[in-house]
Amino acid sequence: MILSLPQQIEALLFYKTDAMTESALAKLLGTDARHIEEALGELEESLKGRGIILIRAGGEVMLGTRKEMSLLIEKIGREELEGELSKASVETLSVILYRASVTKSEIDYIRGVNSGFMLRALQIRGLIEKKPNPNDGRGYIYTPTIELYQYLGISKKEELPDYQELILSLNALTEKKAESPDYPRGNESAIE
Amino acid sequence: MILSLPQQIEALLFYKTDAMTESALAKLLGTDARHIEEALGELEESLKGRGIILIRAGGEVMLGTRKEMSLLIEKIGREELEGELSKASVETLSVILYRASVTKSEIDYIRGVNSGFMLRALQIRGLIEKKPNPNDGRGYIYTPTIELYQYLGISKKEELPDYQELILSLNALTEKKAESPDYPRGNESAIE
Amino acid sequence: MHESYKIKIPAFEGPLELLVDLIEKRKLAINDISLARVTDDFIAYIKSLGSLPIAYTAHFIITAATLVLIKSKSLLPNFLLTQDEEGNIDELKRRLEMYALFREVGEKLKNIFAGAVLFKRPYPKIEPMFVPDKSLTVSRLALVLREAIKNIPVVEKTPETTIAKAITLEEMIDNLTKRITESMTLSFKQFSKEVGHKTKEERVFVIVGFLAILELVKQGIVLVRQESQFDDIHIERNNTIIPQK
Repeated sequence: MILSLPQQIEALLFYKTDAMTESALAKLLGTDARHIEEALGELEESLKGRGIILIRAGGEVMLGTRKEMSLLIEKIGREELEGELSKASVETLSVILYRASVTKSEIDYIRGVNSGFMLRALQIRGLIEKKPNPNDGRGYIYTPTIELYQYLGISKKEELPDYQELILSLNALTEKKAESPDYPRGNESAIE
Repeated sequence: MILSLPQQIEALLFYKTDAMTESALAKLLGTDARHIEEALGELEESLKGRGIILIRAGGEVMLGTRKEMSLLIEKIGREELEGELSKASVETLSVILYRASVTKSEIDYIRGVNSGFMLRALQIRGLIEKKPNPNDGRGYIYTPTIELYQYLGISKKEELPDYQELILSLNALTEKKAESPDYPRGNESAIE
Repeated sequence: MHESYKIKIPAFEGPLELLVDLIEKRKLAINDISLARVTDDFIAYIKSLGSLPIAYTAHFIITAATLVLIKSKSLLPNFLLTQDEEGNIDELKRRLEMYALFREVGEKLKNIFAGAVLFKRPYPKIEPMFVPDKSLTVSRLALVLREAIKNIPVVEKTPETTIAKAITLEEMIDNLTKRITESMTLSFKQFSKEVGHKTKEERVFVIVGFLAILELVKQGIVLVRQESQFDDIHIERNNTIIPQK
């Protein structure tokens, strides 16, 4: 019997336990990005009403237990959860989460401070990742890790608090910026 | 939302990785053998056409991948074992060798990223071992394996190249970490 | 006034955080009126930072500059802003609105963080097999570690500064008082020209100078006079009061 693509993906993710990139899945299963995307949608659908869910964050996928199970699993688990986050950390995380992929200078600009040490601390905790910037050969972007999604109890970015609303407000602010083209970008570089 | 018994069982088995006895399941979920029996039947049914299956033997149950996946899974396993070590793994390994015995949080601090994934890869390949931390009842330390020492042709850490010099630099940098608890808040806004 | 806002240092990481905090405490919206109202408290905070590294205070001073423009406009109806300055004000408001959005949602994230975790499947037990890598040699390991050590940031490192010399509000006030005594009348344009107008860093000096003037006006040491809308602002010593400094 030949398994369907969603079945194969489920089995691979179960075996690997760690998050896998969609491109690694495509390569392993000898197919392309479009088919993987489709199959992930089907898998997500078929997991509804099950005890496990598909978590997706920035091109990576992983299986996890449903949020309703968290109390029971915490009880039997061996892992120590690091619970508390400082105000400055959540502020930095929210920029990275809602912007999805953002450079350090953008984060600094939005927060009005240099975020260098904060970004390092969040990387050490495994909540964010630094990746090469696809639009700038020498630069980097910061993205949320699947682990951060796990801690927030969300399986995709659309489940973030006030997601749609915040994106709309951000877009409105960026448009406002576009309307006044002669404002100097001066202060931005003051952070560097 | 309250999950059904089959959903809860699936999540628990997913998390436990080892086989669980039906009676342990009943106890954890606060129910009796008859309900567990029934729920296991339902779970088995709902897993038809999925990538994972319920394995039952002598009062014990566990989740596993479907046998049609075994070839592909063997292939992944071989790749994990035989592939070239990534730069990140070698870096992690070098910290463990020079320190000889080190906690995950110190490795993470030195590398500036979370090393969980690398530690796993190095363990599978028999290059390092995870042991209970003698100084911290709940924590762990990582040490090089005897086979690794033999392979590298050294008998103790002091024989590593530039041992004194590198250890001094490491000590200097990691002591400072102890002085600044989570992250250095004061310097956060420092301009780099 | 100055005493109205007492804060421990460094209570605020950056100027945006402080401003949003000041505005939200008064339950105001982000606009020119609210910004003009919190300017004094904002400057009082910077003054309380006196001994902190300039790297930390620089961001506050740059923001203070824009606030002073807003406040000046609200105090002096004839006060004319350049296009650059209008741009700076718009940008500050937009940044504050954006920052406030992230700050608000950050609170929500803080509340749900670690509340209901989605657990991954732990690694199943695997019997390790010793499989080294041909490239693994002691010299390579030493090299890689050396590289990693180089990348650890030194916490105590004195930050590079964008502003060559620390300049405090008090220093600027003293300097200005001296100059006013020397030459009864001094135009603000002349003053700014002397300080230098080329780089952004130097512009900060001008703005700190401007802040100082406002401060002197408040203390009654100098009078600020502007003949007409497009004229220079003239700074004169107020002879009716003996300077207290």
